[in-house]
Amino acid sequence: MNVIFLILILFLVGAIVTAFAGKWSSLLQDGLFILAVTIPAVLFFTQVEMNQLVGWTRGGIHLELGLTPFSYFFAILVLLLGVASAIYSVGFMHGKARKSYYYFNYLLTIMAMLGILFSRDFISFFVFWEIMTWASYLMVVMNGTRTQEIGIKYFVFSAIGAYAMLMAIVLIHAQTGNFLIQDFIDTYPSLAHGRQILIPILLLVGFSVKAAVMPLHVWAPGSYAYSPMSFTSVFSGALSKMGIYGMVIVFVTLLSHLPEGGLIRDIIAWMGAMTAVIATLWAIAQDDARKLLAYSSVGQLGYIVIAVAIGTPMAMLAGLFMAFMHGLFKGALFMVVGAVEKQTGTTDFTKVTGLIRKMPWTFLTALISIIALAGIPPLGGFIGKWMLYESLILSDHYLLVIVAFFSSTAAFLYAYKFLFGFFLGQEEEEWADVKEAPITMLIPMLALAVGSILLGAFPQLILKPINNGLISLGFSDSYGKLWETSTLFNEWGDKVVLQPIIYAIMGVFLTTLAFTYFRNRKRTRYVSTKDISTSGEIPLAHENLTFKENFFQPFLRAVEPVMKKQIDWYYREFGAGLEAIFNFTRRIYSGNGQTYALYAVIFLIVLLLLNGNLFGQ
Amino acid sequence: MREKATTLYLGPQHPGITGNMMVRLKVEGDTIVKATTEVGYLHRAFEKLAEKRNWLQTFTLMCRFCVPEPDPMEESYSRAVEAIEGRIVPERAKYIRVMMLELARIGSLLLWHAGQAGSTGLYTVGQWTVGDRNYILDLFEELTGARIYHMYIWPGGVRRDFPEGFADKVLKTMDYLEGRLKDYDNLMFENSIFQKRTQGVGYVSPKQIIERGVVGPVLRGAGIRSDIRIDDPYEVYDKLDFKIPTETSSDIWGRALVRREELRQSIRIIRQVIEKMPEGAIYNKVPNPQKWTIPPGDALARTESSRGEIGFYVVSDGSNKPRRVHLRGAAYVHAMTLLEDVLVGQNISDVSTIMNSLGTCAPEIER
Amino acid sequence: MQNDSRSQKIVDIIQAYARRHSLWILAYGTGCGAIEIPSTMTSRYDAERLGVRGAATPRQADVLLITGYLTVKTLKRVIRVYEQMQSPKYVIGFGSCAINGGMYWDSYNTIKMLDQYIPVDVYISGCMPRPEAVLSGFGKLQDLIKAGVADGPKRYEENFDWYRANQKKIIKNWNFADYNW
Amino acid sequence: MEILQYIFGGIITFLLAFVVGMTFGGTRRKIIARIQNRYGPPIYQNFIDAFKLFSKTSAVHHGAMHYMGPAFLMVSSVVSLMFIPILRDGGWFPNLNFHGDLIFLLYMMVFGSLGMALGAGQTGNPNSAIGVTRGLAQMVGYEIPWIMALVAMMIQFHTTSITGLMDVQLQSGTWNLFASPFAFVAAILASLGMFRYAPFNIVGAPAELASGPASENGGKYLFTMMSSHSVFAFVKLTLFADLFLGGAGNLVELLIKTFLLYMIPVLYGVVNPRYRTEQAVRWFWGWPTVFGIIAIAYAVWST
Amino acid sequence: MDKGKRFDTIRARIKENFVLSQDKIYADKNRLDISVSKQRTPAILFFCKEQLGFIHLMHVGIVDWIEDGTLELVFMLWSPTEKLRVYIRTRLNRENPVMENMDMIWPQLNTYEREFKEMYGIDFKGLIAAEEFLLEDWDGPPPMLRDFDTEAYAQEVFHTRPGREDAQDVREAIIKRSQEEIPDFAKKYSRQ
Repeated sequence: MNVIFLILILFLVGAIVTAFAGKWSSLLQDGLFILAVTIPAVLFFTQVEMNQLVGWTRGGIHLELGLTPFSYFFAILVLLLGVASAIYSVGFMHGKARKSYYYFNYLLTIMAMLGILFSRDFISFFVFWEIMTWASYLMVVMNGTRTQEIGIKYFVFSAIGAYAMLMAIVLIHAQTGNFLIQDFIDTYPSLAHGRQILIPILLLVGFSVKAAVMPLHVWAPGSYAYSPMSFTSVFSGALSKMGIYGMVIVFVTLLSHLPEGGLIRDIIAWMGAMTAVIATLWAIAQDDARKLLAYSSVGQLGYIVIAVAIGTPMAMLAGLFMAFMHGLFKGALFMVVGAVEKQTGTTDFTKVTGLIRKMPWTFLTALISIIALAGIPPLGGFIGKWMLYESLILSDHYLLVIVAFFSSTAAFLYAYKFLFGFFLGQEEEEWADVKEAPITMLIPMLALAVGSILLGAFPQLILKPINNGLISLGFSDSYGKLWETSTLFNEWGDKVVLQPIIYAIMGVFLTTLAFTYFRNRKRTRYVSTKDISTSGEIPLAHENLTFKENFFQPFLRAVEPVMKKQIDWYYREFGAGLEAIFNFTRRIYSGNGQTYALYAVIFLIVLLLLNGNLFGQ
Repeated sequence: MREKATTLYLGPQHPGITGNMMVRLKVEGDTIVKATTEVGYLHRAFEKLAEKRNWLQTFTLMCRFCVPEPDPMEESYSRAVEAIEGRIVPERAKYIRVMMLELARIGSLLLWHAGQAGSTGLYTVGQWTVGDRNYILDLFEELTGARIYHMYIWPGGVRRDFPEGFADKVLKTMDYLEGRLKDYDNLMFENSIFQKRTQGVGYVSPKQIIERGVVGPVLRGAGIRSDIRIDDPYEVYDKLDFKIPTETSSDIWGRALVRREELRQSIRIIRQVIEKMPEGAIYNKVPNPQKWTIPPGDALARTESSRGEIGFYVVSDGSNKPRRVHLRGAAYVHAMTLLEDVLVGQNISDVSTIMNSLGTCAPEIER
Repeated sequence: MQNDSRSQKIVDIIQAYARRHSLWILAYGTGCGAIEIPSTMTSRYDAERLGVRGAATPRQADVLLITGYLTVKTLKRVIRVYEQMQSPKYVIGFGSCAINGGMYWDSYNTIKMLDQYIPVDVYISGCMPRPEAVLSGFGKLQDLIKAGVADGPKRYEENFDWYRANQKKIIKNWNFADYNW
Repeated sequence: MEILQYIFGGIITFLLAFVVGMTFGGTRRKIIARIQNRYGPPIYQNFIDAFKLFSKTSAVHHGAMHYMGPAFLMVSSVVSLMFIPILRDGGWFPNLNFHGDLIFLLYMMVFGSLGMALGAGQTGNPNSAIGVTRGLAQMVGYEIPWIMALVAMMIQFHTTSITGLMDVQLQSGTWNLFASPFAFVAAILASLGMFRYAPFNIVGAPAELASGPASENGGKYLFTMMSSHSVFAFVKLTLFADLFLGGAGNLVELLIKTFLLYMIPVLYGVVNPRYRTEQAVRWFWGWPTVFGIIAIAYAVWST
Repeated sequence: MDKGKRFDTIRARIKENFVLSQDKIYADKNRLDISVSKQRTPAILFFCKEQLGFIHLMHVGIVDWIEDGTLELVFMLWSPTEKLRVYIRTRLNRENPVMENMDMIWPQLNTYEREFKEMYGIDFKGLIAAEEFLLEDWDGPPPMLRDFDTEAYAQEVFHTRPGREDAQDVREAIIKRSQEEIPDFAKKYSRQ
């Protein structure tokens, strides 16, 4: 049996076995679960060879699976996060209900993502895509909180994406006669102009939903926030990148042949930019860590979309590097939230406070990941941001730089809020006996944080696979030009050398820290956070000294006249529209078999019309 | 159970507070959702101590009631005592008293300039005005021998006549001050940032102001022309020509404009006083303070200070000690209840500005 | 450094110089004497030329100015503020009220002797002390620092129990954390 | 050996920046005092203050971040300093200016705010947290015109490195102040916010927040923060001199240029009260941003 | 006199509605004194404020008449239009001072009542305010009552600096200490 099949089947078998193992022993189930992730992962990294295709034909349809260098890069991300999050899940799900359900869907999701990356034909691609969607949907509704609203949003938007994609696939089949991706790419330049525009747009709609590009991002905040945190780190860190994966392929292979390709790319880049800005502003306004990170994920995906939409070699490198970094730090941050949720029972900033001395390692993870998120050197986040800005300036997208930089600076606000919200501030009585998270949760978190540090010093570890993937997609070898040993170049010849930066930062940091720590060490005493200068007054017991409510009100008040109206309008209108869609879907899924049949007929008619003379031959 | 809103303590040790008092602010974001004033940090029990002191010893206590301008306190106490006893004050003393009161008003308004500007971060004006206030204090010093607590206006008149050339010195100081006012205008009142910080902030509705019995520039800033100097004239104010400025906006800006104009009117009054002042005695001598008894009776003497009316209610039971001296400061009625209302919904940045604008003076509540 | 007494001496001299030429006073107008502080700090008297300037919070301040009488309620805050200050720290008692209660000598709510409750380095007499007197008080404090006798924190530490007993005698509800030295 | 050279040069540069920054701060106090009709402290007063803070014999801490906040602040200023050319030919200040570019510097310079904010957060003082929210909001405000000015320069001269921008001025013989005047205006207006003098001293506004994030920091922490601020002032001034005034060939030139630049925020600050936070942020998105857009348009048009 | 006439009308209008225990006009001092029982006080205050235009409460004086066993409250009203004063006096039993809360008539009465409650122990029924006003952790009797001896309390509680208690002539002490002569100008103020 081919190793690719083996991996997928192992996942599937593992999912089923793990799900049932819970009946006998919880410990056995945990062990099986970890094995079910790690064994295929090890198999993948040791056994799978590049560009090795497996295909078979059934009923006139030829299906193919294989690994390209480009999907190899995404597979690294998926498996890395998959394994880390799986170990974390064991700790996180300990003692929680519906563990089997969780494990089953988790494994299924990982399998589906790998399946997508393996797929070399549209049918298997679509099938895995749908498995991924369904499995993650089941995760979103798992907690049972606000399932109606959140689940249906996710479902509806996924359905929109799926239909768009399905339509594209049908159109493609009509053109090429088979479902092979490569065949379609080869025939694409010879298609009619209308088709040439329609098919990529339909595909992009499908991918944009997963990548949460505005205006198709409405599902994302809720779904990220309300699925179990251990899963969200995969959901936001890896699953959303499947959209990026698809988008890059569309951009590179299809739109580059199209005269209007530049325009479409620019539009998508601007959509990404608006996503970044608006989601960032919304993230600033959140009081719940899960929602804050959810909006932040949408915003960060916005940058990635900007980068891949611009599509110069350096922007592509930047986008994919940021995608990987986002997987690392956002995965870690969601794990942090999960740890806090597990230990305190809530993720509300206004409730939890001052955990730094209770959960120091969790705080360390959060600190490193936040620094990476904010794009501060020397961590990996900076390298992505640097390449993004340089490529935007060099490709004459001046306003995009400003917008991207604005949301990147504004991201500092929610980054600070996240750290301050949980870990800093007053240490309150009610959280006095909070313990550090269990070791199974700490290790994956810290591992991801270490990854962020590592990529700051040695970005070539991941830039090289990215470059290989891009070469396989037909890009020139930008690796050699843009990246020499620990030096970032742009095409104007400006450079950033990483080693001196790291040495300088570490040197100054440690020196100053040593100074502040050792100066008067003996006469420096620890005082509790209650002993602060409260203007001489003695605080009463019930008085709250941590500033949490309406945290960034002055900033939000400043952006109010510029943004508030639009955000309000946007969300009100969109909310109203959404409600209409919900009502509509409720009617669609009426449970009446006859109606379903009717829909099928309507859908077929639409397809036929589209396939027919509507767009010309 | 922990409260939702954050508690901020404005005072007692805080650069933004106007005196030794505390405002307990509950904030959500930048907005104040609840404000509670707490006083009592300065309670020295003057009124209690007055029980054991004779009429003149009490006088030295009473001028220490609220420190920015002690002269209206001296004036009120003296006038209340005179009213019960029926003691006549010589005409010249009345003019000198008016001059003292107006000089004190100028000094206090200059200090207010410093507070109001400093609370918005404009320290230069504060440095200038407090520096220029020293010239007023120099005049006090020359006339009375003290910078702050003069104990100069006392029952029966004033304690000392003008030294030689003093009137000219006063006029010269007034000329100097009038020249300086342009500088303050340039930096403070014509500064667009100061205007932005004050216009529309700290609004109190005129209805509320009347209900609460708020007095002084706050009342006049709400468009009500009310001033003890005109409504219930004392000393020689009815013989002098001056205007009572009013503004209708009832915000910090309006009150600031009122005070700005009052400073100019005070300079005008002082010039008139110097001009019209008659020669003659300055003091209707009181007997030996230990034996000085005052017939039974009570009186309320009100004086318009720079912060509003100050009332002294003095009761005598016929002995050589006052039965009761009860003080009513300008800020007594509004410093707590009104401040608590006004601050709700305001920005944290504006608390200090509002307190300065309302003329909150903690010792007037506590005594 | 510890053994080399000469270099230690030089460091000590520089330290003493820096300490006496950089006195940050805590912005706490405890009593009516606070009215002369603006005059002292501003243009005519300009205490900043001596290195005296205001500090907003006790952690940053060097000098605690007790400007006049202290009521029992304020004393409680003053003790808290004093204990939050970082040593070396100095206390200046300002005006007659701080020395012996002044005219409030028989008041039931003001303390009469400040040095019973916190260690005082310099008293400035007067009601009010004029700005010149305040400046000379600062000068006196500078002399004391130079002579090395302005050791309030040390006295407080050594006689901590005595001070605490005095404080607790008049402050009935001691609802803040005890100071651990 | 190269590393030793860098360390040695770094220390010298730091000392220079410390001394110059402190002296400038003292000069500022003197100038303000003179405007306020006062004699003012000696211009070396800041050194005395700093040494006094350094020699405080006791300190408190509220936890690990309390130590790390000032350290982060120091990292921001000193590392930025090391990546900025002090003189055109390096000379005694062999720093790392060929190893980083403007975008790196942008991030390095904002890093201090975030680091200090974390340190302030650990203290648990609500004033600190409020000050931090104000500071971050203001930062988002002034970063917009600032990045616009920088992007305009980058577009106009086709380089993102500071040394590149200095070379451009050397070759053309004109300062960038004249070559791209709008960028200069936008950058200078943004710098008003960076220096945090009035009217943008909203972070530690004493009458409102009792010195904000620094509320709980005295002694050694305040010393670190004070040195860092001084160094950072020098960093900003040198950066402006490098970008717009052609850099400096020798120390005297550098001091004159930086001092003149320093006078802009100082003198603007003396006569103005403080903005409220949202007013300040909006101010930066008004005229400064307009100038920034004009600068970009001018740069696109002129290339 | 015109003022007297206006006072007469005011007194007449008050008398139409209320029974007064005593009243007196001091026309030269612009004031009309009215004494009422404490039960009628809120009503008459309200009447004066709403009907007669005495909208400004200048002050509320309180006097402890320990000999009579009463506490006298004096509400001093001012009419900005008439420019006249009305003093409304009422007496409370000193042993058990109880009165109705009146801060709905003038909100500033809230502050006054809080003070009187703390300083004189007057119980205002229905007053909503914090327990403590000026005194913190005070466990003694209401301090402003005349039978509270502040000097004895101060002597007992506070440390007093020596040299104060004998109230000696300071000049003599100075002479003794420093062998100085009293300057001539100062001699006439000397007690001898």
